[in-house]
Parts: sequence; C-alpha cells; structure tokens
Amino acid sequence: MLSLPVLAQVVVNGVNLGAIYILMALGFTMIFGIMRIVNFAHGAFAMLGGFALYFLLMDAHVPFLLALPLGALLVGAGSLLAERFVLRHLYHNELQGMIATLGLSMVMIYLAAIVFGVSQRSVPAVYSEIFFFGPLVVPMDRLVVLGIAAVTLLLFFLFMRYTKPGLAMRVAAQDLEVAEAQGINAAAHYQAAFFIASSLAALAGGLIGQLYALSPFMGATPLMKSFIVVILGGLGSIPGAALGGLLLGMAESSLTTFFGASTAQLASFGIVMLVLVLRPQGLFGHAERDS
Amino acid sequence: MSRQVLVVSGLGKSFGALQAISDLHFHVEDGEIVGLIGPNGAGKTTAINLISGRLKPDTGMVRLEDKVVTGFSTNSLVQRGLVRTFQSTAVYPERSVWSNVLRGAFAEIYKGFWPALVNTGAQKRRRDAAIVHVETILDELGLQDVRDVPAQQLPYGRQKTLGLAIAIASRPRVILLDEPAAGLSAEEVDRVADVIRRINSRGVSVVVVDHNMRFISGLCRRVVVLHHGRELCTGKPAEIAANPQVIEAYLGTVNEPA
Amino acid sequence: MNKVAKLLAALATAALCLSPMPLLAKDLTIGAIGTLSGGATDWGVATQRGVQLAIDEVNAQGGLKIGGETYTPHLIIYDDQYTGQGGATAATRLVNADHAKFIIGPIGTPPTLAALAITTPAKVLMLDDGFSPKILGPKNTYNFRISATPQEFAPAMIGWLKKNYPKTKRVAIVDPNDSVGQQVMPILLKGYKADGFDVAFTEMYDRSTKDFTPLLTRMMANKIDVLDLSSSAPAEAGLLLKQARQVGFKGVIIQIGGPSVEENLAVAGPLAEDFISFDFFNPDNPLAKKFGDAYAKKYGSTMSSWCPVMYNAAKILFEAMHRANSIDVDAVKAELPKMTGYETIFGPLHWGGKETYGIDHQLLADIVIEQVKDGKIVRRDVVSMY
Amino acid sequence: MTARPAMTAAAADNRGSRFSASHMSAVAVIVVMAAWPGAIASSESFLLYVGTLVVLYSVGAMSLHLVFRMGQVSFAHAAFLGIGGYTSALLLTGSGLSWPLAFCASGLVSGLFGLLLGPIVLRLRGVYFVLFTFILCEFAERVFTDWGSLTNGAGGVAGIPAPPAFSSPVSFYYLCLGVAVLCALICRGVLKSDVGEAIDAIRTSESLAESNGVPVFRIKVAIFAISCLLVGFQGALQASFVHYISPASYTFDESLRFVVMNVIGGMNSLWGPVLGSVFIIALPELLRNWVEYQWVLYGVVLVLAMRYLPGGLYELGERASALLRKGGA
Repeated sequence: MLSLPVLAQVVVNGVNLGAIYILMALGFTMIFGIMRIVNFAHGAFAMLGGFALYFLLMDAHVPFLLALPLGALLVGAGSLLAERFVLRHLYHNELQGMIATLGLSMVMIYLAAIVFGVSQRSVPAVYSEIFFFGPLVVPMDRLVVLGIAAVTLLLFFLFMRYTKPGLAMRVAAQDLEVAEAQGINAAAHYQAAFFIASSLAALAGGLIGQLYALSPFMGATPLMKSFIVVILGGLGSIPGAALGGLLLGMAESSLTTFFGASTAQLASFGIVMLVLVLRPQGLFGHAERDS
Repeated sequence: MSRQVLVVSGLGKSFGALQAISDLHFHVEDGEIVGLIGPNGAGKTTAINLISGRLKPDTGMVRLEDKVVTGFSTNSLVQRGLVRTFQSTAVYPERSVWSNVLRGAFAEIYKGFWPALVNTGAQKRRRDAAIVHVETILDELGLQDVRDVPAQQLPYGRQKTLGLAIAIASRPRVILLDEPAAGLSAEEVDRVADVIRRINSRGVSVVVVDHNMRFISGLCRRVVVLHHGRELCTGKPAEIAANPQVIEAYLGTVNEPA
Repeated sequence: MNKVAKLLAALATAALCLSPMPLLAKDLTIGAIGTLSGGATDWGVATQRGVQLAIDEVNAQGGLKIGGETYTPHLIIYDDQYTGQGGATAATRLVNADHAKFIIGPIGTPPTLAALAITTPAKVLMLDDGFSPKILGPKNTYNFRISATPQEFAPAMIGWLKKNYPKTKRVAIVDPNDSVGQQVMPILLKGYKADGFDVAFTEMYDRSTKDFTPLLTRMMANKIDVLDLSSSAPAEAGLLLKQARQVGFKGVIIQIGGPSVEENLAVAGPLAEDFISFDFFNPDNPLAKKFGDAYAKKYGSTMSSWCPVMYNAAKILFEAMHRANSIDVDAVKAELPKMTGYETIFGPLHWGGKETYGIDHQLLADIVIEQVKDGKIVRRDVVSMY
Repeated sequence: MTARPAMTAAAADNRGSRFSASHMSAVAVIVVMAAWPGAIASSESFLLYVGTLVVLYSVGAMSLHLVFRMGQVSFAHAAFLGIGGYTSALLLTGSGLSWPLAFCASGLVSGLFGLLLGPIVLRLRGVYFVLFTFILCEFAERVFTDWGSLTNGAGGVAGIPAPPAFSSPVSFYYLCLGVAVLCALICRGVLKSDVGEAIDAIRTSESLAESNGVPVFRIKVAIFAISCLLVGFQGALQASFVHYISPASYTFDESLRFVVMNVIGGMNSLWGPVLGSVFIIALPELLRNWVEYQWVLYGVVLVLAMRYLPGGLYELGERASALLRKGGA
C-alpha cells in the first residue's frame, strides 16, 4: 500500500480536498474574526452558489469561467439582505447571532427545497478529461478547482494585506472600539466583509455543485468541514483557515486511504477535540479574552 | 519586628521570551500598608496575578502567614485570607450593591457543594452571619444609601469603593489592591485612600499597586519599586521620590542628549 | 409571569383542540408517513406524489365504489424526520387524531420500526418499506413490505452478473454506514460468496461523504474486477461511479441494492458508461408508461425511484378494497395475500418471505436489469425473484 | 461568550419579594398539566401523546437550562440523551433488569459520563465550548452507529418495554409528569440555593467569582454532571415511550431542539425551558396543514425571536404581566 504512486495520489487527493475546504473556511473564519458570529448560514450560501452556477450555465448559457464568479457575486449581493435584516443587530452577541443564522439557514434551505425541488442533480461537467502522469491520475476538473482556489486565495490575501478596506477589517477584527476610534466606519466594513464571505462560500458551493452533487441540503457537510478547519487553524485567523484546510484535506485523504473511511471520520473528530482542549486558539488564533 | 503576614521571595514568570517578573522579593508585615509602584508595563498586575493564584509562577515562593501557598488556586487562597481586587472595577453590574457585597462573603458561606445545595442548618447560620457582616461593611464604607441600587448605576468612584467592599467581605488577612485610584478625580482618590485606611484599621494588611505617586506616598510607610519585573529599590515614600534611579525609570534618563 | 403563564397554556390547548379538520361525509383517509426534512426529503416527496397520483386516478373515475357507497380518498402525510420519535409521532397522529385505518410508508428503517409499535396493536394496516428484517415477522400481521429488499433480489442479480460476466472474480462492496448499509452488507457478502466470487474489499463510508477518491484509491490497490455500489443513495452512488472512473477503475460497476439509474446518470454524466443497475420500473409495461406520463404532466422534474413504489402500494390497497368490497381493515388485510397475479406497474404481483421472515408479507416483483450505453439507459434483461 | 441577554433587575434578584407570586403560578401550571388527561376528550388521545412529549422534553430542556445559567451553551445534550436511552434500552432488552433499576441506571450512567467529560469540556469557554460540544455530539452519534456489538449499530434497538406499572398512556403520562416535576424541583433547588448564587456569579464573571472564593471549576463540573443525569432520565423514558431507539434520534438536530427550547422560551428563568418545550413540540402540530412550509416557518420564528425577543416567551410574559399590572387589570 505504501508504494510511491499511492503516496503521490494521496497527496494529490489531499490537496484537492484541501482547496475546497480552504475556500469554505476563509469566509467563515472572516465573519467570526470580525463580527464574532458563528455563521451557521454559511453552508446555505454555498448551496445558493451551486444553484446560481447551475442556472447561469444551463439557462443563461454563460461560459463556466465567467458563470462561476458571476454566480458568487450574485449570491454575495443577495446575502446583504440577510446582513441588513438579520445580522446587523446581532454583531458581537455570539449566542443570539448563532441561533439567528441557524434560523436563516433553515429558511434558505427549505425555500430552496420548495423552489428547486429536492432531487439530486449535478452541474454538468465542463472539464471531463482525465490526465495520467504515469500511475498518477489527475482529473481535469480537479485541476481547475485547484487553480481557482489558488487564485482566489492569492486575491483574498492581497486584498486583506495591501488595501485600505482590508486593513480596516483586520483592525476591526482585533479591537472594534479602537477601529471605530480611528474613524473606521464599522457598519460599512461589516457589510463588505459579509459580502466577501458569502461570495467565497458561493464560489466554493459552485465548485462543490460541479465536482459532486447539487441539492438544497448540500450545505451541511461543507459547513461541518468549515467548523473543523477553523478550529484547527484558529477562529478568526485567515492564515489559520488556509493551513487548517490543507491539513484537514491531507488528514482525511491519508487516513481514509490507509485506514478506511469510518476510522478516518472518527479520527478527524478525535483530533479536532484534542486540538480544542490542548490549544483552543488553534494554530494561529489568539487566546479568548477573558470575559 | 512584628510578624510577616505575606512573604514573596525569588518570584519569577516568563511568557515565552518575555521575562515578565524575575527574582521579585518583598514582604508585608502584619497591619502594614505596602506600596508597589512602577511605570506601566513594569509587571505590577502580573505580580498580583502570580501571588493571587491566577497565574502559576515559574520560580520563587509565596508564604501566607506560616503556610507556603505557591501556586495555590485563587479560591483556596481566598479561604486562607488572601484576596485581590481588579484594575477594571469588577462588580456584578445587574445586582444590587447589597447582594454584590454578600457575594464577596461567598468564601464564608460556601463550605462544600452538598451543604450549599441542600441548605443545611449550618449553611443558614453561615449565611445569616455573613449578612450581618455585610451590614457592617456597608456602614463603614458608606454604601448604605445605595444598598438597593444595581451596581452598574453607581458613579465610577463609588463602584471602586464597592469593589473594595466586595473584597473586604471575604474577611481577608491580606488584600492586594490593583490600581484602586486609576481613573478617579483627585477628590475621589482621597475618598478611596480614606476607605483603605479604614480597611487597614480593621487589621487587614494591604498591598497597594499603583503608579500615582501622590496617592501612594499619602498611604504607605514603605514602598517597593518595580521596574522591568525586578525590584529596583524599597524605602520610605520620600526616599523613593528622591531616588535618581526611580526618576530615571519613570521619566527616562534625565540628561541624555536629545 | 404568574397570570400570563396560565393564559399561554390555555391558548395552546384551545389551538390544539380546534385544529383537526372537520371530516367530510364518505371521506376515506389515506395516511402516509415520509421523511420531509433533512437529506432524505426526496423520500417523503416521492411518497406524497406517488400516493396522490393514485388518489387522483381514483377520483377521476368518480371515487371508490365499495359496498354501495362512493368514497373519495384524501391523503394526509406527516414528516417522520427519519427518526424513531418522528415515525412514532406521525403514526400516533394518523391513528388517534385522523383515525386513519390505512397508512403507506415510511421508507426508512428507524421510523418504520417505531411506527409499527403503534399501528400493529391499533390494528391499522400499513404498507411500508425499510430494509430491516425485523419489520416483517409472524407477530406483525398488520403490515406488508411493498418494496423488495436485497434479501430478495440480490441472489437473482448476482446470478445474472455471474452469467453475463463470467471472467469477473474479485468484488468490492461499498455501503453507507447507516441502518440501510448495515443490513445490506452481510446479505451481499453471503450472495457473492455463494456464487463463487471473492469479496476482496468492503468499505462503510459515512453517509455525508461526497468525495470518495481517497476510499477508491484504497480500493485500487486490491485489483478489483467488480465494484458494487450496493445501497448507496442516488447522489452518493452517482459520485462513486464518476470518481471510480476518474481514479482509473476500468472494471464493471454495478449497483445491487438501490434502484436509481436516472439520478446516477444525471450526476455522473458521460462517466456513467456501462454502469449496470436495476429498476422495478419497466417503462415498456403499459401501466408503467401511463404512470410515467401522469407524473411528468403533474410534476415534471426528475422522478425519484421511490415514487412508483408508493404509487404501486396505493393501487394495490385500492384494488384490495374493491375485491373485499369493504373498507374494513381486517377484510382488506385478508384480501391482500390472495391478490397474486394482479397486474401492477411492476408486473404481476407476488408475495413471499415465509422462509426468511416467517410471514408471506414481502412483495416480490420482476427486476429489470439496465445498463447505460452512450448516455442512454438500455434494458438488458428481466429477472424474476420468485 | 457568556449568554447574558438583558436581564431585568427584578428577575435577577433570586430572593425577590415576588416569591409568593411565582410560587402560585407554579402550582397553577402543575394543576393544568395534571388535569390535562382529563380535560381532553377521550377520543383525542393524540393530544395526550403530545402532552406526554411536551412533559418529556421539558425534562431535557430544564436540565440544559442549568448549563445556560452558567453562561455556556451545549450542543452535546443529545449525546447524553442517547447515553440514557441506550443504557435503559440495552438493560431492559438485554439483561431483563427491572424497569425502575434500568431507569435509575440510565440517569447515573449519563451523569457519570457528564462527570468524566465535564473536566475536559469545561476547560473551554464561549464559542470554543460550543464548537467542542457540537463535535462531541457528532462523535457520539458515530460511536452509537459504529459500535454495532453493543448498540446493534444503525438498526437501533427495538421492542423496548414500557414500565409494567405504567403501561397505559394515561399512567405513563403521569409518570413522565412526576419525573418532570421532580426535575423542576431539583433545578429550582439548585438555582435557589447558594450553589445557584455561585452559578449566577460564574455567568457574570468567572474571574470575579473565583476571587470571591467560588470554586468555579468544581461547581461547573458538578452542575454539568447534574444536567447530564437529568437528561439521561428523559432518554430512558422516551425509549420506553417509543419502544425503539436508533442513532438517528440522537443527532445534532436533537441537541439543537433543546437549545432552541431554552432560547425561545427564555434563558432567565426555569419557566423558559417549560414554555419552550410547549411551543417547540406543539408548533409542528399546529402547522400540520402546511407540512412543506413548517421548516421555513420554524426558521423565521427563530430569526424573529433573536431579533425582537432575546428574553424569549418568558420576557413576553413579563412585559405582558407588567402591562396588566400597570393597567390596573
């Protein structure tokens, strides 16, 4: 089992998994970092991203590389409604914010079930070629996902690091009072952050819908993975989400391939609980300020 | 030489590379008010956290009366008579002043989970005794007029006094005050100093941590100066004020070229 | 809080008492229990649509004419939330509040076993599914299972595989780690071993898994000839199919355990080539074609494979009422076993299960072996289970 | 993340003068609940079934209320419901132990697990505690599913007998009511005692409570264990009520149900979980004509409650009764 090709395949599979997890976790950790809200509706925005891509491709016949970002931005814009009417009044109130986003996710999921129907469907594969590098198998659609994830991560990193709004958001994440004292309009930046986070989720949702399957209930698993990634990487930490996503992808890939699926599932939960107990702030997070 | 009620020797604590406290020595004699001063970042609050059990020291020893209590948990230290207050006024905002102070006496009332749960006769007696004790504290610290007012509605100065009242309610032998005068007007500072003297007169030894020299010198006969986690010097307030090293620590080097 | 607590409690009681709908004269309540929340919602929707289509057919002909009376059946369906408590609550509401005497569904094992604990003592006839062998038994006289389980069709289909792909030897079985998968795995293991296959790889994956590449990479190290997707749900089966081809698996991919070729094709696309599965639903059967058209006209979207099963259950129930010429539960119950040979959309009706469950309440039907050939579903054979 | 919604000063003062009033309404509610089987027409036995469910879930909701009062939110309550359920189901179907003994064992085993896991879980606070309990619940469900040799896996355990002395629906209702009243008394006893004072102090500020001499960690573990013990009893009762259990009944959705009951009902008083249980169990029954829309409505109710009624139904009652009093009614 431990031959080189299998190891190489495990790494490739791990990186492919990691790419999706990173895209999902980035938005999630950003919202928690800046607004102290565990956004249970994050998975539902991914689901809407999948359906947006589906209808843009199938009905509007928009080319894939344009439909994906367009769908993501559409869902991002739509998410501002949720921010305006639900979340705006609940920032920094972790419990009420968490339950409100749970309610929001139920509304979005079951409305989608009524509108789109409940049967499973899949965004038609745009890239179905498969590349064989010797024993190594790399399907084209996985490469596309990898590319998109890398570009998005780079853009996101540049935005947060070198642009004024990006800087403002990071300051708001550190300390809201200080940010506002320096004239940062927190409300506007919260709106921008929520737009970006939901767009990222929708982008990941589009890729998930294409790689895997599309249904109103597809959001639950990616949301769960975001939880795990963000715990590993540290709540509110952007580099943590990136590294955490890769770590989870590699762990799942290697554990499943070498020990089987159910042990992998139990092990990943076990690892996460261990991390939470030994190092709650994860790899890059900051320790919880004492109340 | 009257008995030393609190002895700290060789206390040390580092957070990664930062050596917050290194080789700190000082003691408090029974009934004394000792000042612990130093510029911001000298490690004053860290020292209190180490002594009061909120942080575990890396090195050194803390002795309370005749028992070594290094590293003991906060509430066991409280049971043994060592209580601290907080820099930011820590009160129970939504509770009335009276029930705030009663909470301070929790160490007196709570002697185990089961008796507290089933409210045994002994438990009732302990609570009644505590209630009486609270009344005397409210009288002495002048809080009777606001006894039923929720703590959050008190002005800042009186909240500081309430913080002291809560600490006193635990019947401490030694009390560590973390910047009791911070953020107060001159007139309020005097009122707090007066309260501390009244507490001291009840036989409670006091360690006052602050960087307000006027406040400290008015209160303490002996002052320990802390700088970069080390003890710079100890002495009477007047000597300290004149000590060039202290001035340098506070104001930076006096005649260095610009 | 004092006065208002009583006010709120009284209000809740009043609302509860008022809500049951007034019963129309000569109305016949057909109860249904299905999962209408969470991942398996398509089961509940399939149940609702299947039974409703059968009711529409009957009402189109002016209702059920039985014992000199005309009954207009109407459907009441409740959500079992795929849990034991959900199934028990739904069954209790149908039996005690709606006074339903006939119930169709549920599909999942947990709600079915819980509902049986209520309907059997209440002498309410239930036509259910659920793969657990505990659902049928000598004591369970008031329920029939209206879909065949791998216990019935696995031997027939494995035999077909042996005949058509003699060179294949090493088999891999992949199942979800839930009540369905845990029941089916041992049945398939026994079936394959009985026909001389070597089961070289088995795996139980977590039900929410979507990416099977790591699992399939593990399988590829075992030189497998046949990959059996067993009781994987439609989406997961389609993904396993697609990702197995993507990982470079060239062997036969078959699914002995859950009819859903249409949905797998939708998910796997071109990579579904040569995928072998089966269905009870044979569109060439004239009755089946009529049903397929009725479904398309009323609902349009892709049809879940459970929909014809639930439609069939309602049709069998109405036929039994006609033959018994009564809507008394015991009369209808007695009539059902005597309906062998009744033409259904799955072909002639047969009951079985005496040897395995101790009671002949298991529906048997022919199964249609289907294979995907360049994007279309081709019918290869019809195999019978009895 | 301490759960500290706006707490009216009156509600905050445990020893407030309103003691007699809340005492009186407690008797009133118990009378309503006791008269329930008689009140509803014998043909409407489904309302008795719903009544039993409401009483059953109020036990678990009240037990979680204790954790809320410590300022923590646990999503692992379904796991302990499951431990109680499996303990009693396996003892009753496997070893033929008498029902009362199996019932006591279910609470004790669940409480023991609470005692074992408490010190690990309670090192965390705020969102980290929530996420850990979320993962713990998923982990427990996997263990129930995978440990086939003990729990019979995903197929679950069927044929769980009802208590011999309480096998009829009405008598079983009164058994559940008795357990619920007992649970309410225990919770009320804890909250009204000095331990309750400590819990309230912990919720406001752990560091201040610690420096007042409150052994914060030991009390949190003890309260967590009591909460797990009580919900274990609901697990046992529900197993005998449904006669069947499976891992599918102890998922995150079940934990969520307990949390929502407390949040919708109100987190400041023991009435919250009771009102929440009535509301959450009765709500689907009222929506039965709109089966597809019930979850959309459920979601909307959650959002509105968080936005306009953080104090939950209890606060609504508070405001209404205050209005009534002011209005001289």
